[in-house]
Amino acid sequence: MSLGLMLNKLSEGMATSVLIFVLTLVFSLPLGLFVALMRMNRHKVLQNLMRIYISIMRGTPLMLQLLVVYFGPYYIFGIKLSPDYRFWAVIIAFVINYAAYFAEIYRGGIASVPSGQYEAAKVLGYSSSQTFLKIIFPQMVKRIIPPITNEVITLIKDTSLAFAVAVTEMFTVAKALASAEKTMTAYIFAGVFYYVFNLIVAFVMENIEKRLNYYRL
Amino acid sequence: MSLGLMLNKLSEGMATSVLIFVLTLVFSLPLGLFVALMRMNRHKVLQNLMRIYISIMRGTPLMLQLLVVYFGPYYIFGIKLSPDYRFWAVIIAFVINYAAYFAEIYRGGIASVPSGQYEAAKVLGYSSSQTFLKIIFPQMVKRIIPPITNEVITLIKDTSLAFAVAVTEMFTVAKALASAEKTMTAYIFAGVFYYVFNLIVAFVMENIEKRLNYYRL
Amino acid sequence: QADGIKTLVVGFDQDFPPYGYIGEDGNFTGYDLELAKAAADIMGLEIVYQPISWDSKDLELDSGTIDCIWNGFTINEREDKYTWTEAYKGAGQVFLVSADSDIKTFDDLKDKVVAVQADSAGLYAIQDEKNKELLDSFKELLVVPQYNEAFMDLEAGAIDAIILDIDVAKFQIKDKESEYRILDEFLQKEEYGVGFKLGNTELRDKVQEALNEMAKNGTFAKLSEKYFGYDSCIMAACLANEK
Amino acid sequence: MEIFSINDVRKSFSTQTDVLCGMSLSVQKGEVVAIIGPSGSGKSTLLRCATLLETMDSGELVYEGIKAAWNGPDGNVVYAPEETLKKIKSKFGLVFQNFNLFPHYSVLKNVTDAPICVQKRQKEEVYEEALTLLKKMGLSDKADAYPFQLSGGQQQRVSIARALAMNPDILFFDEPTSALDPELTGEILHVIRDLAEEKMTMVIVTHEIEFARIVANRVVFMDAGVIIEEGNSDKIIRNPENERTKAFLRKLNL
Amino acid sequence: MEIFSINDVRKSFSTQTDVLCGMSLSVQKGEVVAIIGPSGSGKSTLLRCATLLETMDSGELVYEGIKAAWNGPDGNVVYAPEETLKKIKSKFGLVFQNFNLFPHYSVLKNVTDAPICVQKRQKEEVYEEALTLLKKMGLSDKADAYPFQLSGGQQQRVSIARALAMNPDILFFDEPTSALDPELTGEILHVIRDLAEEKMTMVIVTHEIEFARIVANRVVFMDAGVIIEEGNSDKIIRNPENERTKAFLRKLNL
Ligand SMILES: Nc1ncnc2c1ncn2[C@@H]1O[C@H](COP(=O)(O)OP(=O)(O)OP(=O)(O)O)[C@@H](O)[C@H]1O
Ligand SMILES: Nc1ncnc2c1ncn2[C@@H]1O[C@H](COP(=O)(O)OP(=O)(O)OP(=O)(O)O)[C@@H](O)[C@H]1O
Ligand SMILES: [Mg+2]
Ligand SMILES: [Mg+2]
Repeated sequence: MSLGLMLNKLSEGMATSVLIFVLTLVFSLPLGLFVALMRMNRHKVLQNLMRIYISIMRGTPLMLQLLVVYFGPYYIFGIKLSPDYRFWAVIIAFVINYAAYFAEIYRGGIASVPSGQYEAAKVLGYSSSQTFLKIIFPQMVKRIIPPITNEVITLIKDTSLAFAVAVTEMFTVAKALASAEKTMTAYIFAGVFYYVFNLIVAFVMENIEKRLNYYRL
Repeated sequence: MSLGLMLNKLSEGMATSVLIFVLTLVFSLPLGLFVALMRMNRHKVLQNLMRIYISIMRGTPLMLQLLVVYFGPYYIFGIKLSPDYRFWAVIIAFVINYAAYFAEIYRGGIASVPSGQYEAAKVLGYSSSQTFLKIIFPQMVKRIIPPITNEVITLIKDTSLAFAVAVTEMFTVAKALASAEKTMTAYIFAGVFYYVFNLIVAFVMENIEKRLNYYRL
Repeated sequence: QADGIKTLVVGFDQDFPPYGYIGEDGNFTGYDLELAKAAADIMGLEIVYQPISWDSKDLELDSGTIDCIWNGFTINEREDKYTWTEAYKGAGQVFLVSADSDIKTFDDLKDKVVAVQADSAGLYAIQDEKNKELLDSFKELLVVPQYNEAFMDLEAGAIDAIILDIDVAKFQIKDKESEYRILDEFLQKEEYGVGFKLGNTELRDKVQEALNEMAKNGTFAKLSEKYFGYDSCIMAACLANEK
Repeated sequence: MEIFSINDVRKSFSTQTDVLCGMSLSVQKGEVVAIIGPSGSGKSTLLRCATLLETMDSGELVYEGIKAAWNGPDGNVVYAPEETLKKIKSKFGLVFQNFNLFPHYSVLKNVTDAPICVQKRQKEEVYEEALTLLKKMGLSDKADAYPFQLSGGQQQRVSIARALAMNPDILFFDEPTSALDPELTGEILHVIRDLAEEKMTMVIVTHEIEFARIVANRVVFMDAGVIIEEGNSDKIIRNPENERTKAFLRKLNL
Repeated sequence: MEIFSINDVRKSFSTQTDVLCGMSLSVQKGEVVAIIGPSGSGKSTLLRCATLLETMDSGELVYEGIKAAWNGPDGNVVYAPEETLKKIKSKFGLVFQNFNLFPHYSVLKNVTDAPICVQKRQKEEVYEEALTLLKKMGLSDKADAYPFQLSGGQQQRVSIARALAMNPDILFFDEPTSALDPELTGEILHVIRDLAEEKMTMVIVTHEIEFARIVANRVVFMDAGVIIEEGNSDKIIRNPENERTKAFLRKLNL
């Protein structure tokens, strides 16, 4: 197989991987925040509901969750699966899984903002949502960049799990090419791709971290 | 296959999984701290070395790292591999990989301890290691429990990657049993095992978190 | 849509040359995939190649997202778990060793480390009751995730032999015949068929009919020659042809 | 007109019981009340209960006739519904003992954000007012600085400006001059006096007796969670009747 | 004997230049020096440079004849090697303006930890001394409390006790009485006076002029990063010569 063709094949897989990555972040970062807030809510019921949700999402393999989200509608409700659903099942499973991890990071970040900040906001009349969005959230972000980066980087690699429901992303393509060609070339390209992807993510996150250094805690 | 035999087989796998889990934590938690401290060191060389180390560890798949650690000695140095080395290769690869993730979490935690704490310790004459161990570390721990829990829980699931160098842990056993029997029984047992393992970890971590609530930031 | 009415959705493992893999032109190809295409043409169905994760093959088949598994799929030990076509290819499990190895017969495998791929026909063969003695004579049976790693292990000297499918073995050591050697004796002979969801005899029958047609018109002989260098078809229709 | 009253308030912490033991305080419109008393006597806790930062164990809290909290039939304190509390919150302001500035906002933003976002006032108007306030506080050149770049006294002045910018009906100060030099104390005094002339109602916890005497109409002397003595500030400070008050004030003359 | 001197120190921050512009201060053994001056004049920055928390841009820093920093040939400041600095660090103590207590240590541990771990002193002895100190500060019942459970004044007293427990040769105080009531101010005054009698050398930044006058042998008046006037405390405070000092002190009489 020509190198050009191989790269072409790989880049199709890359597009899928990147799409999964971007969509997962776009939805799970806000969803995680929402979960974290409910987890820290005073209502015990809501709190425990979120505790269970987080426990299930973190406590079972993502691959299993993928299978459940994709095959669930058929096995539970007898709905016939459309091929388009494969991709969306991946997105749904990734989003609800990552939201749980992000939620816990947010929770740690929120808890480490000193109580004086809440009190100052309360006395100034900020509503709880304003307090959160304007006062707590920005200070939390500064504290949680490194663990968030960890998860985001894990996500890059987790995209390869999408193949559990036969969505052929980057890594699957590389594996297939490697075994067809009996050479490591495809793997090397895949490795470079992952590594560069990671470098970009790390670079972006480090920049955000630096930007937030304009103030000190 | 009788249920008893199945459970027997699974429990052998469990023992391996748990051993990998425990050994990885025992070594990577302190190693990560060490890496974080070097990463935050004033010496630019050390700092950049750690930056590269973290970037490689997080930027390449753990499975690849496993293969390199296991096969590296032969392919690079021509050392004949002993079968015992498989298990230790897994531990080494897991430890150096997880240390990188933990290091970044520590770094975030350390950075969010207010500078006044360092100043107070400095003026009181604490050496930098005392300052770190007695003043900064305990306050950091309180802030990083949730993201550490995230990684520890990911580790539980990552133990299944050990199979990349043919160490048969829990999940591999379950998979083999499931496809041999074409029933889900083994998977269900595996799922329950993972879930309970996760619950225990989450419970322990939540307890530590509660214990640390005796003071406020 | 996998309904077996307009389309024939074939589930296969794309990492499994020469049965199913990515060809020189970047499209899926392989012995089984070409057979499937020929069968679909005969049935007047549109062929859809659906690469699947081997771990999810049962879920895919049961939920109807694929019509069949057609992928060097061993019938032995799985007889009553799928609805099968007639076996169309003979194969078997063999031992692969380094060219300079002193292992010549099964007896030489005593106290050796032998590797086999997880969830493979080779693994089930060696774990079968009738091979218990042989298995017990090994120093260790190592289950590896992929043959790739087994080959690396063999090269690194961590293992002494690999159990694998004869055709996979031949494909893997192509151009490297001086480095590897296949033991003459088969560990187990086995047969490949096309697997359908248990009870889906309707589609199975249609495919079987097409296969019989292909046996008659020489498609089998031609494709088998192309991929294996000999006519490997063992279906009754093929054998009848020869006579 | 009574702007604020807290009646028979009791408050204990798990590790320190009876921080407030049934004290009452009522403030009329335009009054400036100074609260003095030894460290740990519960002054900050009183302000925190009054500003809803701490819940009382029992007692009544009223702002301009609207009840924020009262004793329920079972003796436990009942707080008004969220909506009422929200209305009440707009009536008071608080200057914290430890500032609690927002570290991620510049000085100007610390002062202007709440008026703009909470009170929905015109941006231009708020900025103008804030700059005037900062100038009054001698902080004109610090408008764009961040809290970590300020000296202790500068931080304290920003926090006072932040509270004043909200134009509350009643302002609580927890030691507004503790980090200020005498020069600035004098200036803050002017600010507070001006406010008093504009009929701003204020409750000021302070350790500076002279400051209390000059700025307050009424002085309240607290000890161990109760009011020991209260009255006209000149009278209390110059001629206290209670022995405890006398002992406390005697230390003034170092 | 000269215990401490800082000479011609200059310090700028990126956002605020010339916070210290070439000022010098020398302290003899047993002397108590009070530094007064308006907010933002650089008092805290001076203490931070003296206690090695901030590096000077240029200048010389000497403790008991040992140089901690000096101007290198290229005009840039050079600090002594780590080992020398370590020795020097054991000579001084600092009480912070914003306390900086260790939140995860109880009051007693805050006070005893450094003597035990840094100075390697006997546990029993340190505990005994610490309890005596806490008693002096009126904190006997707070030994087991955590900082977040303390009032502002209580936190400040703990931070003073923590510095005193180290028995330094020279003690720097950054507004030690800013959160204290007059009663406690009086008590801290006694503590500091006792220390002065034991020939403890002290440098105290304070806003309480009376406090400065009584406790200090010498008063230094700083403004805008330079010393405007210094001398005998009675003289400076009662009869200042410089116009700026006069203006500053005039505000004292509110
Ligand atoms: N969160 C808390 N938990 C436990 N005890 C507390 C808490 N807050 C305050 N206290 C205790 O309540 C008492 C009164 O504290 P408060 O802060 O009201 O004193 P204060 O009069 O403001 O003193 P200061 O003048 O020193 O600021 C003190 O003994 C203090 O230790
Ligand atoms: N980290 C910093 N970055 C920028 N500017 C700073 C920093 N620290 C202090 N400054 C500025 O330096 C000047 C002197 O500050 P310093 O804290 O020394 O004042 P001070 O005399 O102690 O005042 P106060 O009596 O209010 O405590 C102030 O204008 C302050 O804004
Ligand atoms: Mg107070
Ligand atoms: Mg200062």
